[in-house]
Amino acid sequence: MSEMSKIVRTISNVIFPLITIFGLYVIAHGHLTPGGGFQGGAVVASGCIMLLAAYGSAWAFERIKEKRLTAFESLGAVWFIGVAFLGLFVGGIFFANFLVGLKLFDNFTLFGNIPVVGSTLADINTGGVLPLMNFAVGLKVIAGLFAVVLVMAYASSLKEWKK
Amino acid sequence: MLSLESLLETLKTGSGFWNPVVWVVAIAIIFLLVYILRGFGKKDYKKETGQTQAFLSGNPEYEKKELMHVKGSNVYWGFTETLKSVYDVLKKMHNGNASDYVLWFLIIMAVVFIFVGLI
Amino acid sequence: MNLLDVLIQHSPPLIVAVPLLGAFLTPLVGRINEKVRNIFALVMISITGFFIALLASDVFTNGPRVYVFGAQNLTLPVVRVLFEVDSLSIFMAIVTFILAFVALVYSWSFMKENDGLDKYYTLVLLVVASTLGMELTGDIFNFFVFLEISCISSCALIAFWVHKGESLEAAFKYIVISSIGALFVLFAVGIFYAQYNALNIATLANVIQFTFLDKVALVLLVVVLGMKAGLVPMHMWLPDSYGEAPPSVTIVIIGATQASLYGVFRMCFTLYSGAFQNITISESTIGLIIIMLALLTILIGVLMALIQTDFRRLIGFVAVAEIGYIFLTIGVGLVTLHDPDMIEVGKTAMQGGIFHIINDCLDVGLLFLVAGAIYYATRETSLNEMSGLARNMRCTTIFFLIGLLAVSGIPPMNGFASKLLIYQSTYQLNPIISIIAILASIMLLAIFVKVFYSAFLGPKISKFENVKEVSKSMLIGMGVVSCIIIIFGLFPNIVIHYLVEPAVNALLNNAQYISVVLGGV
Amino acid sequence: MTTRHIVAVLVFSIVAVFFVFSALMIHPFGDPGSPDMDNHIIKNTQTEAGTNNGVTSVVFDYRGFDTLGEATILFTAVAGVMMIFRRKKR
Amino acid sequence: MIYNIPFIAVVVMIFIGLYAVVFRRNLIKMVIGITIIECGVNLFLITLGYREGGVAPIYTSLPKGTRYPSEMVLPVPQALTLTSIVIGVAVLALMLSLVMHIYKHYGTLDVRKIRRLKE
Repeated sequence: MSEMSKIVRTISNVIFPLITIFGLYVIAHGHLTPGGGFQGGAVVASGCIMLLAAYGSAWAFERIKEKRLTAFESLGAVWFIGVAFLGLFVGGIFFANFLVGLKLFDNFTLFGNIPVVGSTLADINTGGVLPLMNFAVGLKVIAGLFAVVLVMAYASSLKEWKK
Repeated sequence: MLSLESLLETLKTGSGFWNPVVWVVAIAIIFLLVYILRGFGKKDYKKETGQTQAFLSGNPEYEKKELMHVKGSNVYWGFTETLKSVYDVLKKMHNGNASDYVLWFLIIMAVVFIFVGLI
Repeated sequence: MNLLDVLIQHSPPLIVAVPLLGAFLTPLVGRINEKVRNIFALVMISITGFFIALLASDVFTNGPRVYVFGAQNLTLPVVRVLFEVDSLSIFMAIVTFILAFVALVYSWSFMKENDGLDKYYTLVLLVVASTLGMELTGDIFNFFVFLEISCISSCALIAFWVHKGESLEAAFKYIVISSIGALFVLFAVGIFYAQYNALNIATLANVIQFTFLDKVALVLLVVVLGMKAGLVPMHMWLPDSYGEAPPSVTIVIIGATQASLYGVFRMCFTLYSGAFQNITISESTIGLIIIMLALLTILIGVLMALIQTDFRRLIGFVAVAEIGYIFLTIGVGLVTLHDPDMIEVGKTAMQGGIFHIINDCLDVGLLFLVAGAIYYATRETSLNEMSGLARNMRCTTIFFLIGLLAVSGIPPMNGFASKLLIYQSTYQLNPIISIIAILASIMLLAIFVKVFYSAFLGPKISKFENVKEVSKSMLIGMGVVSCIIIIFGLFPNIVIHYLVEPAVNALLNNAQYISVVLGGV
Repeated sequence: MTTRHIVAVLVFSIVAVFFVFSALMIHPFGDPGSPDMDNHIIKNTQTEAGTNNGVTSVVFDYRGFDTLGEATILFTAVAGVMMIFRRKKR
Repeated sequence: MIYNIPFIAVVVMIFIGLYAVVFRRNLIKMVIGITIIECGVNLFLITLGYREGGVAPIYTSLPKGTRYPSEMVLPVPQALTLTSIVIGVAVLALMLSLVMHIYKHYGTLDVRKIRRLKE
């Protein structure tokens, strides 16, 4: 993909932070509202892909190394399975939701409150390990989808592919 | 757990049996037979003489080794020639087209649907 | 509760989670050093093997074991994913472990000169994890998920040599076929969910009714899993992909294929057995269809293998024929097991079939390893070009001879024992079936005699003057498989008594499988 | 119309008949009866999983192992694409 | 009968996809066909979970007076569909990259010409 016109670049510059914030909101509130790690990650990744389309793949490829992206993806996957292993070591069973109702200090709970019917968006400190898993999956999806599109776009812009 | 007796047990299948000892003995006997037969061979065999030449119905052996090579696809020439009609069908079936692979899948699904679904 | 009990209790999820963790960590470990990465992959597989051995020692004595993810106790209705491990599952897991271990040892020097090895080891670990997951799971949607993982990772491995157009073509065909198949499996899962509002295999087996929808789901599952295992005429992807994948991973992909076969066993004999008890005619019908297709599989596999000129593609067709023998036993089992007079025949057939799974993996795997060794030494795959290799590659020739004898069912190799059981049981059902099976077995011998004659014997041509024996890790890999083949061949009664019979009994004891989950409901 | 077309049309129609019949035999749209599993999840999602969102509780808690498989699939696909587009070391 | 129209739509989508896979010759169109089949199956799962007049199974800001569980749609099919969608994305990415490389090696996207592996 080659570079697009200045109008497109400027507008995508303006929109990109909004898309990113919306995606991060969807990831962070995955246990309260529709959405979650996958959906929010896809939103953020599509924002990144918009920048890629506007500025051209060569521009993006100079700045972002796909090895770093795959390392982030591995990190997300390890984080996810690590939470599952924590369930084994802390909660005694693989994939146990060990944070629900777990009092860490006096009254402080990490995502451990139990919600009641009629609760609102303010109850973000609920869900047990679900927010942690949402963040892990979100990181994974952002890095993974962006890496796939980046590599494919860069390969298609190389000279050896154009015959 | 595993004991020596269980290792040497006889497996009965109803129409035959299997015992490792029998096989070990059989293999030993075969090796002995081969060794004895080898003893009957000529003692005056010498390397690097005319004796090592292959006998090709009296024709001389080619100097170039590549000419003596029987290719893999020529080995069962007669068999494939006899079954040519079968192989023509089979070759037509394996045409390497990815769409046809899916079509074969659907054909089998339809056949099994008819037999199973209508009973 | 001592440590061993705790380890055994938690080993079902760890068997899948450890290779998965290894796969996630391999790209990070690969940044350190190549040797560290190889050792890391081997260590991960060895830990998996340790857990498999622990679990096997428990399951073979105490019966099936259930592990619920995320909850201490099992509650009804079953909402959580659970693993249900019986003797058949653990038998398949042992097979997968042996193949994976051999493949990793073999790849050490075989893949040394390739690039992109971080991804290679990641994908191998993923195939192994997904195969184990398919074999241990007790949830049908989970089965679908692992089926997809194995499909995607095998596809990527088949395309590993991207500079060759053929391997890309094979990978594309494989993914088209298997993704469509997996989608139909998902459709069948949806049908089950719509009718019984359950996704657990034991729950479903308890309530299944054999309505029209169940028939549709049965056909979808059997046809798709048969296709993934290579049933004729849906086998065409199999020689393509086996022939073009790197030979070091073909042996792992064989394991993934056998997991689909395990799926057919599980669907026919566990999920639908309750339904078949009332309606025996359907069981016989589907059994007869499977017997027909299996005979076709054996014949076409053998006939096509005879005319191949590419060594690895030839072995691919032989693998198709070997799959046919196992399907034959599934068919015989379905036809005979409801009949009180013939139940012994069915049991013998099932023993032969399940024993043949491990024999098939080892024999065909050994032949692929030999083909890989020849490719490594000569960079040649066509049988027309090979000649006189036995002079320089002595060990490889011996391993090839062992594989040849084993695959064509000649005593005292392992192929004989399982094939004897298969011939005997099919003979009691119908003599013609067993005659065809024996003839095909003779043809298998003929095929490999051709390979032996043209590739290993013959004059030493100038191209191969300087061919050397392959390196040690490859010889160790082939040697391990050969040793297992000879041991299994000499002492088949041990294997049948300690591994195969419990697996068959667990498979046929459907009530136990259900009651372990539902508590004797 | 070649033979392939005729066979394909025949096969498509047979399979389609079975699929349409199975579509008609599933419970009516919008009336899944009394689903035990789902009712259990809806009732217990707040106490067991500690979350308000029923779908997320299924995805990450009740069927969390499926989601691990799903994450693995994405990981596999990225690894596969990276492997296919790899460039030689120099 | 009339209530099952969404399920009929599922079957129609599956068969449109199968048509594209079997009869189209362009590899990209075959990939699109597979994606359509997958969309059909996803639609099937999501329609299974619908309850007449139901709301999403989320307690955050739940409308007043909603009876649960009888007025909430089923959560499990939605989770299954989520899994299935991600699987579809992964398969699509892999297939498209394979198609790109096949075009590089073969110079064509016609499925009838991409068959070096046959017989």
